[in-house]
Amino acid sequence: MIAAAIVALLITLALTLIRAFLGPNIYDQILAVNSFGTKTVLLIVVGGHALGWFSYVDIALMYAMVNFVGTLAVMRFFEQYKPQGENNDY
Amino acid sequence: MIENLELLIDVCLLTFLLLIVFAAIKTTNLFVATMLFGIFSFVTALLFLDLDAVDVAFTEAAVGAGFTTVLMLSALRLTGAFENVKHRHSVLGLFIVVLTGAALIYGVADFPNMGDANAPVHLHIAPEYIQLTQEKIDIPNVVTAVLASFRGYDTFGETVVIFSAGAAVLLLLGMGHAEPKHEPEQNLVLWVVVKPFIALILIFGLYVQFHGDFGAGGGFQAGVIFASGFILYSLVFGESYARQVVPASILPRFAALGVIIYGLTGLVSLLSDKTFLDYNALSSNPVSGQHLGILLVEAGVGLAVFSTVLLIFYSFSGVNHNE
Amino acid sequence: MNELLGHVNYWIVIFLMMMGLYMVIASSNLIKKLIGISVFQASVFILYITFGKITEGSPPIITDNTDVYSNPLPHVLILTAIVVGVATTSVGLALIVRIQEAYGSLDEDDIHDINDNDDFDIKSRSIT
Amino acid sequence: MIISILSDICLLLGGILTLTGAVGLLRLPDFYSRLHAASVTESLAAPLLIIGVILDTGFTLDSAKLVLIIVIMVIVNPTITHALCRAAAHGRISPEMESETEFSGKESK
Repeated sequence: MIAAAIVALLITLALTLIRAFLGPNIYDQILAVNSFGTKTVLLIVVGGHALGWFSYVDIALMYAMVNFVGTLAVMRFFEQYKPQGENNDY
Repeated sequence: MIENLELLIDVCLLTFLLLIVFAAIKTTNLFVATMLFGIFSFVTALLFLDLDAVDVAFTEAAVGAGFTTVLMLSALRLTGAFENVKHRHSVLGLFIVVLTGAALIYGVADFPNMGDANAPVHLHIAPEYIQLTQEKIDIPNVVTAVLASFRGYDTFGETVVIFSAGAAVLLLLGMGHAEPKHEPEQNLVLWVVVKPFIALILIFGLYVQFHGDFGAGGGFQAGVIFASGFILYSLVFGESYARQVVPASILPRFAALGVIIYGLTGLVSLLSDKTFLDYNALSSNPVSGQHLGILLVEAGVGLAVFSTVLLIFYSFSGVNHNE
Repeated sequence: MNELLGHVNYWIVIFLMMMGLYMVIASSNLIKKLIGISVFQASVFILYITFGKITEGSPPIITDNTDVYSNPLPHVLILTAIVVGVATTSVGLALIVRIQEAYGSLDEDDIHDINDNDDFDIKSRSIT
Repeated sequence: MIISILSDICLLLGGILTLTGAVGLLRLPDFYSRLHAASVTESLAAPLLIIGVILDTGFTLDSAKLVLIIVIMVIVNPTITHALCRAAAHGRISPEMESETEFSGKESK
């Protein structure tokens, strides 16, 4: 069953990646990238357990934190940047 | 079964990497390219984990996915996020790239299969390191032992490189200062969630720093994690508050202090008639001397990396007036 | 089949490397070039870590359960290389920010055009 | 025995939920509905999958850390969703009304 979960997560990652490529606007892409990050955390937990990766829990914990910081940074700097780029088509 | 699963994950992740880079080449929005580079680092770290490199995965996740993305985004804020539309597709460039790639693939044909235990790389020195770690240093993590003790010279050099990179960024951009009109908007939900989260990140940073002997972790990773706690504070509560918590002016001194701690540890052993960075001199018992030496050296590395990373972040996110 | 699976990592890594190289050569935007360099760098890291892998081996952290450990040496090299890589990237980004301030553009072609113009005075173009 | 069956059920449900979430993220028509699809399924699927793993590991230090991961994800996911939604609303992204689309199936900004 754990193999099925891994395969489901891999397919999920692929689908999320497609949304990250397609857009259509930047918020969709931020959403998809953040969602990709959380799915990677899940993949580390499930895959790490199934394949016996060493200290996978620490790394999953770290990923969850980094993903949060990264997404907040994207939103913060995007908001800051926007006033100068008024003539773009977001 | 397990082998197949490992291989499946490996191939899937490599395919994701190819797709991500392809999309990054196609896009003209540099914001999107940077975000894609962030998930590129994530997938790379996952791949390292799949290939048994726990410490490297840790570093890549903290440094590549966390810090590089934040850095590039803050640089984009200063430069503008759109590529020129006349983005050229160089035929000559494509030709050169295909040629180089073909040569490399031809060269790779002679490589031993992946995972072959009898490949030449595995026969020399690596088994000795593993054996010597058990005999002389007695900590479980061979990577930390090699990094801090056997190859302490290299790591010292790398710490100095990081310090000088921080100095170079400081010379180019200056320390900057916080601009009140750029402060983030007040978002109560974010404030409430982030406050305990920062504490969690800092505790986790300490755990990684001191757990490096036994599991994945060490000074490099811990420094970046610790800095990212303060970066998170600055992102959510505003630059000027972060600068009150950790003033920018003490960061260069901390970075220098970290390098000095490393160097002094080496000097102590030099003064007691051993070679530079031979930790056996630090204590009457060689093994506990090694433990002490690794602890000190990792602390120096952690301090240097933490202050350099935070310093670079301040330089990029602050407002600079050059005149 | 075994031969194919044993080399598939190397091939994909080389594809990645070449994509990074193409980004450096073909795009005229300096930040895009920097991302290309980073991609190239990351693919070199993957190549090294692939060398270090031993089938059935466990990570180089000594436990009682196993005797086969993956090669720790590439791990050490790449661990420090990642941190040094981000340090150099940040210096590159700082240079790019200064170039943007001086020339008002990040496009390589624009910068060459401006440089060819003899009347150009870098100091006067600096943005406050 | 029962625990292993429970763990399998959790893993299976979690896997199905992530898949549904991803399909929703890909197929739904506008940004807000996609946000909805992604965040709601994620907040349930993450605990399910991790609980499945915890049940299989038993109670060790690792499972305590896994519980911490659940707590982080359950708190962080809605926060990110909230912040993203707010940013999008400020960024003049408007939700797509039914009268405008009439099931044309076309994607709009």
